[in-house]
Amino acid sequence: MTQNVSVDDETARQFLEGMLRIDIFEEETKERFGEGEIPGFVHLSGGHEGSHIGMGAAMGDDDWLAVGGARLIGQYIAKGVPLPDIMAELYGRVGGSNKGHGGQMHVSDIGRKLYGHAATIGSGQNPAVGLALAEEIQETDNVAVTTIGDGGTSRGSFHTALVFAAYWDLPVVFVIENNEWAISTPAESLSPDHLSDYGIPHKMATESIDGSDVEAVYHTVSEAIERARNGGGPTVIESRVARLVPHFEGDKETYRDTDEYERLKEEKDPIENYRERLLERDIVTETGIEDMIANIETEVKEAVEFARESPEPEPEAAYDHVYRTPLYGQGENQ
Amino acid sequence: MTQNVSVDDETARQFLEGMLRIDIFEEETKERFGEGEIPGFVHLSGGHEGSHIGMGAAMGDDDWLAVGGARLIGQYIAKGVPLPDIMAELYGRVGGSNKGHGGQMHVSDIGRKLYGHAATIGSGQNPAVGLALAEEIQETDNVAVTTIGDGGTSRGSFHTALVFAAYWDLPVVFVIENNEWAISTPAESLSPDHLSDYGIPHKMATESIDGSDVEAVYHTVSEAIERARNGGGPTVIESRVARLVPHFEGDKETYRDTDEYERLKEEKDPIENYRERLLERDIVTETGIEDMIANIETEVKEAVEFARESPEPEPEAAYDHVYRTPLYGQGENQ
Amino acid sequence: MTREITYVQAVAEAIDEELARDDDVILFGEDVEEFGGNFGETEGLYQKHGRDRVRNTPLSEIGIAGMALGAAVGGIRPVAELQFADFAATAGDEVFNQIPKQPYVSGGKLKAPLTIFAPSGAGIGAGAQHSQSVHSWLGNVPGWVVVTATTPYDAKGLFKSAIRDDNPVFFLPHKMLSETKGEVPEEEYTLALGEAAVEEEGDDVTVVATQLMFHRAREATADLDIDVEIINPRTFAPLDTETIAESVRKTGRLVVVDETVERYGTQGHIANEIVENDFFSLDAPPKTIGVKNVPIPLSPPLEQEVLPSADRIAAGIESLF
Amino acid sequence: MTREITYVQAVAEAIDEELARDDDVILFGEDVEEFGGNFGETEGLYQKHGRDRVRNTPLSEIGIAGMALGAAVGGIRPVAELQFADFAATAGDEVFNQIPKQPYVSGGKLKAPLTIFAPSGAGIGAGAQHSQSVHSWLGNVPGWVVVTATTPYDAKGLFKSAIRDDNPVFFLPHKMLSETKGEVPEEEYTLALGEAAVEEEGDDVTVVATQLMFHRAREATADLDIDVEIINPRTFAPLDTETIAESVRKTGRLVVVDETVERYGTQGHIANEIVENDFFSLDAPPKTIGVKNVPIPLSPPLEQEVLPSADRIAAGIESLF
Ligand SMILES: Cc1ncc(C[n+]2csc(CCOP(=O)(O)OP(=O)(O)O)c2C)c(N)n1
Ligand SMILES: Cc1ncc(C[n+]2csc(CCOP(=O)(O)OP(=O)(O)O)c2C)c(N)n1
Ligand SMILES: [Mg+2]
Ligand SMILES: [Mg+2]
Repeated sequence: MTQNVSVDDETARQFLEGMLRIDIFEEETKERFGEGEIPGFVHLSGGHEGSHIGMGAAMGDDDWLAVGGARLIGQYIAKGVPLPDIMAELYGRVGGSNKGHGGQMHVSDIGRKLYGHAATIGSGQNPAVGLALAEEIQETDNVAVTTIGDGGTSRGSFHTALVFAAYWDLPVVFVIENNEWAISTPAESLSPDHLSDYGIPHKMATESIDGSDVEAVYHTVSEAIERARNGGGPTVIESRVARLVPHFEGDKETYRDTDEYERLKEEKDPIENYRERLLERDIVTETGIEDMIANIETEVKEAVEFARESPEPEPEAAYDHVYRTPLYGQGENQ
Repeated sequence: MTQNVSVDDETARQFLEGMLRIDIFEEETKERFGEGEIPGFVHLSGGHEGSHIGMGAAMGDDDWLAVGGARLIGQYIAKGVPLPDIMAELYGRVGGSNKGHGGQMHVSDIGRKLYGHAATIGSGQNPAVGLALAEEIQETDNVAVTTIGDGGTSRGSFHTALVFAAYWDLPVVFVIENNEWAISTPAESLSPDHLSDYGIPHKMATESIDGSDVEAVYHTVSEAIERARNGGGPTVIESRVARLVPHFEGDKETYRDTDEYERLKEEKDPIENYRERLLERDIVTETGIEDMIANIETEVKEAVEFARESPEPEPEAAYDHVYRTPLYGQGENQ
Repeated sequence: MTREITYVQAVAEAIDEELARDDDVILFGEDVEEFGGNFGETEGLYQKHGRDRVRNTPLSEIGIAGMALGAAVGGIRPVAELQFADFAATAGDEVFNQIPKQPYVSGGKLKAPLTIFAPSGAGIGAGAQHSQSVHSWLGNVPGWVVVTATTPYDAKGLFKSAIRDDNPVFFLPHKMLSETKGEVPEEEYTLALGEAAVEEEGDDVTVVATQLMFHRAREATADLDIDVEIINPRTFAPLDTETIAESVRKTGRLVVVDETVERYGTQGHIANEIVENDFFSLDAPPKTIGVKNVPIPLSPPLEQEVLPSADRIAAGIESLF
Repeated sequence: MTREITYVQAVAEAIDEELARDDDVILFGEDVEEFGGNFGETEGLYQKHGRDRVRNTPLSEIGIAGMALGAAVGGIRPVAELQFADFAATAGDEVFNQIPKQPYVSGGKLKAPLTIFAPSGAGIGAGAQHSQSVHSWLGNVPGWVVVTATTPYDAKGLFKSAIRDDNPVFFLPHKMLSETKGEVPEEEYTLALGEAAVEEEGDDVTVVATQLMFHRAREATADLDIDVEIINPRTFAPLDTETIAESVRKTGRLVVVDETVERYGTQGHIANEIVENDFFSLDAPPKTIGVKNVPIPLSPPLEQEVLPSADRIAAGIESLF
C-alpha cells in the first residue's frame, strides 16, 4: 500500500526533518533524564511527532498555540522554540525559556506565540478562547490552536471552552490528540465514536483523522485554520495517534498489552512510515536522511551543551516574577 | 386545537392539582417575601409547573431527585416534601426542612430522596451520578433524576457528569429545563438546536419535549426512568418551558420583550392550558377545580402558619452541624 | 470638589471610565449587559460601550476566568465578573492554579493584566455558597493582587488601579455595602494598590478592618471611651504590614477583625506579623475576630451570629485594656 | 509486635483493610487500577478487590469529587483520589462550596462520609501546580476534616479513621515521604482524628510540624543543644490547639513550621491561637516558618530555596533564645 505525497518535496522533507528533530531531541532528553541531569517529570511524544509537526506547519507564526495534553516537547519544537531554550528549561537553568521557573511541563514563548501549559490537563482551552478573542478584538486574522489529550476531553473545562468558542464564533481550532491512553486509562472506554464528536452539538466543524500521518494533520489543521481565519468559527479535530512511549519516564506500562503495543510500534510510527513513503517516492535518499539526522544530532548536542553550561538559578531568583512591581500607584504620592 | 388526555382521569386531576399547589404556594411565597417575612433570595417556578409535576409523577419514591436550575420550589413540592417543611425553611425557622440553615435554595429531604441544591448552578449533576452509583452498588433498581437549567448546561460540570454517567452506564436521567433564559442571557444564543443534543456524542438517548405539557414530561421522564431502571443507561431530556416570572423577586426584567412575554403567558402557561384541556374533556369541572384550589389554599395557609409559629433558631444553633462529633477515635484512649 | 455616590455606582464608574480611557479594556461576565449585575454594578455600561466591549457570557466561571487569562496574555485588559466571590472556587483551577501562577512559571515572560471582580461577604441571607469572604483563599495563593473596597471612594479608586495594574488582580466589593453612600472627587483619581490606609487616627489601639467590618468597627468604637486608630488594609496580597506595624508601635494594641473564617483566615496571620516582628511594641496580646469556623447559614439570627457584630468588636477592643 | 513498611504501603494497606472490612467502602480515581497510583499508593488493590470496588475514572476531578459526594449521600463510603493535592482547586466548587457545606446547609440531615485523598507537598521538581500544600485552603473552609500524615504509622492509622469517619475528610499524604519507612503494629489499629501527637518530648521549645517539615524539624534539632518538644498536629481542621497550648505552657517557646504558603497559611493562625489565649505562657514571640509567598518553582535550587530547610528551621528555633 503506497501512499501519495500530497505536499511539495521541500515541505515533505521539512516534515520528516521536523519529526526527526523531535525524536532525536527526545531520545537525548530521555538519556539526560536517565542520567539524573533533568529534574522533575519527563513526558515524551513518541508516536505524536506527525501530529505535532503537521499542526505546527499549518500554523502561521502569528497564530497562537495553547499547548495541552502531556506530549508537550514535540509541540514546543513544532512551534519553533529554539532547542537550547527548551533543553535549558528542562534542566531548570537560567537560560531556559522560563528561566527554570517552569520546567518541562511549562515551556512558554510568548514572542513565538506559544502559550505554555498550566500543567493541569485541560487547562489550555479556555485561555485559547481568550487568546482568540484578543486577536479578534485587535482585528488581526490570527487564530488560536489548542491541543488536548483524549483524557483531557473528560474535563468540563474543555466543554465549556467549546461553548464559549461557539458562542462568539471565535477563531479557535481544538486539536484532540487521541493516543488511546490517559496514563493507564483507555480512551476506548469513553462513549463517543470519535472525540471530535463533542463538537457536534455545538454545530462546529469536526474531523477525525489519522494523526500519525503528518500530511493528513497538516491538511486538516490548515483547512480549519483557514476557516477560522475567514470568520468560519471553531473546528474540533481528533488526531488519532499511538502513544509509543510510557506516560512518563519511569512508567512501567504494566497496563498495556504487549502484542498490541508491538503492533502499534510497527504500524503507527509516524516517522518510520513517512520516511519510507518519501524514500519510495525518491523525495529523500538514505544519505539525505543521514545528513538530516547528523545535523539534528549536532543541534541537539549544542542544545545540551547550552543547557549544561547555563547556570543554575541563584536561589533568590525564586522570589522574582511573583508580581510586576511596583503595583499600580504604589509608592506614589497621591 | 384540542389535545388528548393520555393519562387516566385520576392521574390527570392529580397533575392539575399538583401544578396548582405549586402555583398557590408560590403566590403566597411571593406575598410573604414582599412583606419581608422571608429572608434571602426567592426564585419562583411560574411556567415550570408542568415540568416539575410531570417529572415528579414519573419518579418512584425511592428514586433520587438532585435538584438544579433556579426553579426549585416546584421541584420540592413535586418530590413530595410537605409544604410546612418548605415554607418554614423559606422563613429560616427551626421547623424548616433544613432547620433554617439552608433556606430557599437548599431545601433537602434525604428521607424523601430529595438531594438539595448546593446553590451553584450545575452542582447537582455529578452528585446525581454518585447517587446512581450508590444505588447500583446497593443493588437496588432506583434511579437518579437531576435537573439543570439552560444556563447551567454551559458549565463544564454538567458535561463531566455526562461523561461519568456514560462511562458506567449509570441510571441517571438528566432533565434540562430550558426556559430560554439564564437570568438575562438568552438560551437562543447557545449553539445547539436542542440542549439535549449534548447527550449525542455520548450516545445517550436524548429527547426534546414541550415541557409546559405535564403529560409529555410525565411520559418522557417515565420512559427514561424505565430505561435506566432496566440497565439501559442515562438519558438527556430537554424540557422546553417558558419562564413566566422574573429570575428572582425583584428582577425588573428590562431585558425581556414585552410582547413576546405576553404571548408566552398566553400560550405556555402549563396550568391554564391543562385546566382547559381537562375541562374540555369533562375530566374536571369548574367547581371541582374551585374545590381543589380551596383545599390547597388551606394547606398553604397552614404551611404559612406553621412557618410563622416555628421559632427562629437560637443563635448558637449556627455552630451545629459543621461536624459530626466526636470525630472517629476522638477522645478514646488509644 | 467631591460628590456623593453609592458604592455600586462607584464600581460602575470605575469600569466606565476605564472602558472609555483604554480601548484594550473590555468587560465580560454573566448578566453584565442589560441586567447590569445583581447589585447594579454594571448598569448602563453596555448601553454606553456596546456589545463588543461589554459582553454577557454563557454561564461558566471556568469559561470566564479562563477566557480572561487568555485574553490578558493576548494583549487585552479584561475585566471579568464572577457573580459571587464564592465562585472563585467554581473556577478553581483557573483561580488557584493557572492565573496567579502562569506569569511566575513563565519566568516573568508572560503578563496577565486581568481583573476579576466578585461581590463578597455575608449579611443578605444569601446562604453558605453566596456569602463567603474569600480573600484568605486568594491571598494564600501567591500571584494574585487581592483588593477589597470599604467605601465608594475605595471602590472607584482601587478598581481603576486594579484595571490598570499589570498583575492579575482580584477585586472584592462587599455586597452589603452596595447602597452605602460616600464622597468621591469630581476629578479622575486612582488609589495605590498594596498600600493600607489609616482611616482614623487614634492613640490607644489599632483596629485593622475592611469592607463591612470596617463600618462595624467604626460603629463599635463610636461609643467607646478609647482612642482608636482604624486601618483599612485595602490590599490583602501583598499586604502592607508596615503601615499596621507603624500604628501598633504607637498604640501598643491590635485588634484584627475580618469577615474571613478565623481558622487559617487573614486575622491570625496579620496579628502574627506584628507579634513576630514587632513584639515589643505590644502592650497586650492582639485580638482577632472573624467568622467562627462555620459556613454562613441562611436564617438571619444564625447569619448575624456568625458575622462579627459591632458588639463583638467592641468587646474585643475592650478586652485589651 | 511491629513491622516496617513504607509510607505508600501504609496508604495502600489502609485502603486495602477498609475495603476488606466494609462492603460500603469503594475506591475510585484516575489510574487507581493496574497503574496503582503515581506513587504506588493504590498498588495491588484492584487485583484484590476487583473493578466494582476499585475503579479508574475518566479524567475529571469535578467528576470524581462530585460523584464521591453523591455516593456518600447515597449510603456508600467512597474513598476518592485526586492525583495531586493541587487538584483540590480543579474540583473547586465541589471542594470549597459543595462537599464541606452540604451537611451544614441541610441542618445536619445529610451525611457525607467520604474521604478524598491527594498527595501534597513539594520537593520532587513537579512544579507550581503539582507541589502545593493545600491544608490552609481546606482548613479555611469549615466542614472538612483535614488530615495529614507524617509517618507510615500515621498514614495507615489516620487514613483508616478518615474512611470510617462520618464527615467529609480530606487526607493529605506527602509525596516526598512516599518511600520513607517506619514501624506499624502487626495488628489492626486506627488513630484518633482531631488529636495532635506529641512526637518528641522536650522542655525548651515547642515545634509544631507535620509531613516533610516534621522530618526536617527533627533533622534541625538533632544538632541543637536545645531540648525540643515536637508536636505533630495530624489534623489541621478541626485543630487540636489544646495539645499545642499545653506544650507551650511547659516550654514557653513556639515555632510553627509548615509547608503551606505563609500569607494566610496555617502558621500564623496556629501561633496566634497561642498568643491570644496563652500569652503569658510565652517567654518569647513565636516564630513561624513556611513557604515564602511564592509558587513552587521547578528548578531544584529554586525549589529548595522556597521549601523550609532544616537550616532555616534550626535558625528559627535558635532565634527564640
Ligand atoms: C487536571 C489534571 N488531572 C490529572 C493530571 C495528572 N495527569 C497528567 S497527564 C494525565 C493523563 C493525560 O491523558 P491525555 O489527556 O490523554 O494526554 P496524554 O498523556 O495521552 O498525552 C494525567 C491524569 C493533571 N496533570 N491534571
Ligand atoms: C455557578 C453559578 N454561577 C452563577 C450563579 C448565579 N445564578 C443563579 S441562577 C442563574 C441563572 C441560571 O439559569 P438557568 O440555568 O437557565 O436556570 P433558570 O434560572 O432559568 O431556572 C445564575 C447565573 C450561580 N448560582 N451559580
Ligand atoms: Mg491520551
Ligand atoms: Mg433558564
